[in-house]
Amino acid sequence: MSIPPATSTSVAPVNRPALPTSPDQRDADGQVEAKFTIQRTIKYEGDRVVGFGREVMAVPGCEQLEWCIQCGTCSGVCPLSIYMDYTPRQVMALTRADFKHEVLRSHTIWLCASCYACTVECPQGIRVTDIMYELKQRAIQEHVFPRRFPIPVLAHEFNAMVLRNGRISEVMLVMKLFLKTSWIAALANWRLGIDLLRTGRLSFATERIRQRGDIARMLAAIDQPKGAA
Amino acid sequence: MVSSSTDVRVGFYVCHCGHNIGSIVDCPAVAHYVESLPNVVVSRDYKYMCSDPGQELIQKDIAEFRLNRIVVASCSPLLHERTFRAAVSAAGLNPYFFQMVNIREHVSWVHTDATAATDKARALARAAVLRVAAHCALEVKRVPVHPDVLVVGAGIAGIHAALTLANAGRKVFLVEREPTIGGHMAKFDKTFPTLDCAACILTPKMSEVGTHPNITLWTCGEVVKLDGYVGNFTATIRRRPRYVNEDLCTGCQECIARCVFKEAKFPDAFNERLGKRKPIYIPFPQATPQVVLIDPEVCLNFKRGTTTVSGRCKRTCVDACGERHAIDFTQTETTGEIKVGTIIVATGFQTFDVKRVPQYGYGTFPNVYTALEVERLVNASGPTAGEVVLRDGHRPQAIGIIHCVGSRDKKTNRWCSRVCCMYSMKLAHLLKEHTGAEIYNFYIDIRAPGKSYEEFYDKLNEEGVHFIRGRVGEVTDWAMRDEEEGKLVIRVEDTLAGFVRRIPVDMVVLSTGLEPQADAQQVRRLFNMSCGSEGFFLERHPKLAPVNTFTDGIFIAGCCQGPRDIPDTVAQAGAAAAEAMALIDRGYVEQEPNTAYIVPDDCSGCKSCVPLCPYTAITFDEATKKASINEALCKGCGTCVAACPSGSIHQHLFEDEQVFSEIEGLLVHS
Amino acid sequence: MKFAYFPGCSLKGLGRGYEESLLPVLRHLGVEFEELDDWNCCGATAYMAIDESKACVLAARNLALAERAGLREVLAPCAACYLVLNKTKHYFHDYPAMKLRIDRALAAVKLSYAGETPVRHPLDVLLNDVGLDAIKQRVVRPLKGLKVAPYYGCQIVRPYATFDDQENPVAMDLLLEALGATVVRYPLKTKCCGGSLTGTVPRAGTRMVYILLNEARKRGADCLATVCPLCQFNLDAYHAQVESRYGTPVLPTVYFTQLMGLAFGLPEDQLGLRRAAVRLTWRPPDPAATPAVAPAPAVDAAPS
Amino acid sequence: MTSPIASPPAADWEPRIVAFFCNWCTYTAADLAGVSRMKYAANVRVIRLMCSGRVDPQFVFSALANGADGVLIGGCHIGDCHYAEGNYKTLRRFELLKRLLRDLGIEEPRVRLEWISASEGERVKAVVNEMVAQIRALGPLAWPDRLADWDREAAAAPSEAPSTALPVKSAEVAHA
Repeated sequence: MSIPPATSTSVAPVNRPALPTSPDQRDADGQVEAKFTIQRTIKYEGDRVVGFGREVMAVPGCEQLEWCIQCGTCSGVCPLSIYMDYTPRQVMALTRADFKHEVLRSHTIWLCASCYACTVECPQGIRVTDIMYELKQRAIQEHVFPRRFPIPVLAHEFNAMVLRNGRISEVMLVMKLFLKTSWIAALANWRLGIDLLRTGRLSFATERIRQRGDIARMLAAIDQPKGAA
Repeated sequence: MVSSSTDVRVGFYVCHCGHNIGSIVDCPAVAHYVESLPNVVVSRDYKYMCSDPGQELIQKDIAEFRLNRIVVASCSPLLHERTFRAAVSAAGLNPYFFQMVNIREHVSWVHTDATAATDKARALARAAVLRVAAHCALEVKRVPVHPDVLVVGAGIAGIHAALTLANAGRKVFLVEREPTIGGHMAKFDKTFPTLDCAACILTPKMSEVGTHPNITLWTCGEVVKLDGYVGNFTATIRRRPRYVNEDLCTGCQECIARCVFKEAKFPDAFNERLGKRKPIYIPFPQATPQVVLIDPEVCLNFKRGTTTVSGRCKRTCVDACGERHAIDFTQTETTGEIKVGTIIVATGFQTFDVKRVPQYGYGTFPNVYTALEVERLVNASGPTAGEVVLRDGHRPQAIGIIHCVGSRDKKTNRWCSRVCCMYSMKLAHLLKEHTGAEIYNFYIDIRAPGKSYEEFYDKLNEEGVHFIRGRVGEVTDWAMRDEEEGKLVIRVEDTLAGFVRRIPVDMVVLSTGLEPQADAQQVRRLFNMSCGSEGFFLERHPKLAPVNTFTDGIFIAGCCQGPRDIPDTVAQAGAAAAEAMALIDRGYVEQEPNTAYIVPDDCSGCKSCVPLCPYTAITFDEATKKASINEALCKGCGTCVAACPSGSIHQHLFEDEQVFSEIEGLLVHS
Repeated sequence: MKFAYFPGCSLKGLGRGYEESLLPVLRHLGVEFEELDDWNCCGATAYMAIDESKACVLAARNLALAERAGLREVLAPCAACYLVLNKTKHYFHDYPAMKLRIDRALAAVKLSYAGETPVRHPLDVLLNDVGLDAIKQRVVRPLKGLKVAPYYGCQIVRPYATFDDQENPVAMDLLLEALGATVVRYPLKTKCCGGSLTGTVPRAGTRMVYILLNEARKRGADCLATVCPLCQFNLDAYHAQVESRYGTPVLPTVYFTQLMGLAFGLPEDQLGLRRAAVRLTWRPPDPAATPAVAPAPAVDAAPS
Repeated sequence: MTSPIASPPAADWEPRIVAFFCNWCTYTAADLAGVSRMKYAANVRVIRLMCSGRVDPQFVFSALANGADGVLIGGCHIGDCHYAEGNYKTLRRFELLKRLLRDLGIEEPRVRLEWISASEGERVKAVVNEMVAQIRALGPLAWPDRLADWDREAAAAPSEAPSTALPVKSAEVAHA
């Protein structure tokens, strides 16, 4: 049995012009019309953000990037590389070569599911997953992700919930996610909700720890010198 | 030995070594500083001290200023000490009135702060200037060189070295662990890039070895012990029994035909276990020596651990041999000693164990092969007579060849194995020729830097072989599409196209890398050599002494030193033979006069030194109650010197006084 | 020795069936444990995406609590918790700057972490501490005839697991065989389930779920066994989406602990089997009874 | 031969380490570090000996007494000695030496024995850098000054045997 080929995700590309339109777009006479948009792909030195690669490589866990030999093992083992605009290998090359804008706007970093296959298989010992985390963090800090793009929103909601309660109530988390990104998606998942209700897994109770203040105190203390918190 | 501290006249020379030293160390400042030290008569800096003008500068100064001590601050003494000693000697001074300071390898190349580096250079120079005052005149000892040579390992490297020496009239002992010589090359079908038949070019050399009057060939043999030193080694060689007398066997192989096993049923190591053989066998038709052997693990005669005829074994081989009486079940392991002057170690490599990369499915999927297996599969004398038939009986329509398996991978072997790109392309060509299949090469980089290698790559492209730049993620058998059902699927990023591909094939070839032999560490210890971090034997200098080791008189050739192809191996084997011959033809070796000696008056007779010496050079005279050292046996390690409680043992070149001066010189504040 | 049981948020939420089956199985085998008092969210992957040191600090609080309680080893059944707790421990040792931050944050709430406590997965403990022999002895209803695809997912084998092979883990295979089940060769055993992508990029996520389910079905499995609450959730709860997009590979996905409970003959209503959208209805034959003539259908698909 | 040895002012103090490297392994490894252009601290100064077995404990004391802040001895790995077993003797001797140094109040990181083979240039770099950092943290040893103190005390109290006075005093200094 065969399955439909992988196609691009529902997430619209950011700041990347649309790909050439499909050959199905023909005019009434059946003539193929040259109706594609063109884009400049050459890169100038001015397009680099010099020092970006070094900055990333200075982060714990990302140091080995300088050894990358561009063999493509990371992409070869990545279960999600089929959806990515840049393959993981290309992300490594772009990062090392200081193409910050390209990397941070790439879908790739958001499609990484943290399965660590690349990290384990890389012949140069590069911790690709950890580099992806670092790039996600930078994209969030610099607000260069699509509006209503669910993953940064999920991360943000997750963050807020842990800060408040110390624990995650998964159902609440998912609800918030859908409300903030697309309520249509929430409707599309109605069957999921029913299943969860039916199997007693849909709980709206909030999980909390007793020492709730601890979390905020700890997080506040991370970057402050002793006693200042 | 008179240490003449009176009227010491030191000449000091600091070398810029072009920019190598001069760019970090302020050489004129060092020279200027040394000028102020006691006993220094001349202090100069010069661009290249090791050059002829540099050496002449020293010689001129010796004559002009009546210098009697020379210090040169330049590179490592391991590199140029000999050069400068010769220059000093040519000027009429004893060569041991010389001291060298290493300010390149130990200073300018490893430090970045010019001030700190110059300070350190000053301290090192000062130490040498103080030390050299305590130097003594010494005589060089000459030891004769035994003219025979031991060659260990009889692959193409050992064979070529042995033949080169034998043809020059030297007696060679050639020791090989396997029952036949030929090594890995004997298993290959063709050789790149010329596509010469490996057997056609190797077997004439093999039979020449077998019949050469100057070569004593010992197969099934291993060196188990080595004593002595350059010019005078004693090697102990152990030989496993073959259960066939080599002198009596004519290689007619009638015994094999008559064995009670009618069918060959035991995995054949020479054919990478793809074929079968009988308990009595000859590894391959051109094996040298042309002598059969018996595998005691499977021969019925040896079952139940006895040499009496077991129920089923009829000893038909003995009957077949008849009058010749070559078969001898009573053979046992033998050991023997030989004396040689020089040794060439050519113990080769092993191929990477593909079980260490389970993601490529070897052992799980029958149609995944190693490259060496494919060499046998395409070989006309191989298990399938050159027909490429897969383990499942099919003929492949599509074949994937994965490069760099166990190479360029920090988790297994991090080095490039150098030959895999080329042999993968050779196998691609041969498989294409044999099967007409679609062939995909998956590579990280194509490395084709030899003569006519790039042209071979072009030829493969012309033949329509696919080259996909990408290291394969995995080989699986789960199908995403109908065309993948029942196939092996290779998942890889086509890095030049920039996307991931899934390519279904019938056969996967793993181009395994080369790695040190499993017992390389034992062999290294046996011959007192060093290994590099990868485990290959370490050459004395990568460029200037590539076949020498740190032990004089022991040379290395072939893949035991690092992965290389056949042309390079043969060239290196020739070089090793020439190095051995140079020693033999000179007839003697000079020994560094760094031996230990005892001042009898100071010896208290405590005997604590006697058991310390690994060379039994120290003896105790019960009559005089004094110990004495046989300088011929002493190797100059100095362990006894440090241990002598009464301080009666001294060491030439490393006298206490010299070392103390050096310590002091290092630490005095300037 | 008592384990500090760290359930993690999932086992109190969507992965309830895991906890419901895990705890009786551990008790049945005499593994002593107590739930870590006042544990908090491990930090998890989503947090890593915002700030690594914050994630590590969250995880470190749990490790510090375990040390304070005098419990020598942490038991983390959720693969994501297992990974984050282990990662924190590695970072604590490998990066002095990270250690400094963790120390500082913990000091603010009067805790400290020495960096010793091992973090272990129940699969590791069951196989290496309890042992297959002890498990075999407890089997009263061998899972004879049940064909299981062992699905390990990513995060218990990568990148920090030390108890099994990263390429081809076999711990669960051995365990299932000890229970009497037939283990099918499942080449996707360590492939990713899609993680949170099922929710965030549904098309990508459900395709991955589909591939996993479909391959298991093609290989004749009656069910998949998992060790992770997120894997189970994805493979189970997204069935409807998979079905509507690709067709119907209806196949139940159970926790390995649920299969252990069945084999041990533990009361069925205590094993959380009813928590699944696609339920495993297969039951081990009673060894005392005569073999059933017509086996019941293995699957009860969710009504839609 | 006496020389004017005095500790320099603490502000520009730099640790000074005397190293005794065997010719066959560690000296060669240091050469390899050079050929490979590895960078390490300039505080170490190497004396080449044929074998680590030649290192007389007196060499170590002489170095410390002349103002070294640390001593590094480098030899072939156990089992790999060019002279078969010289490094075993080194190891045995080093154990005794360590005890003596402890009694004298000399901190353990100051005198170190390392097995570094000819191929381990990286290890030379790592060991030197680590040792320099450790000794920098410990501060100057200033043995020449201490020895001078002891000499003065011994002169003031001639009845007290210097051999017993030495360790006691050194322990005090170490804790000061």
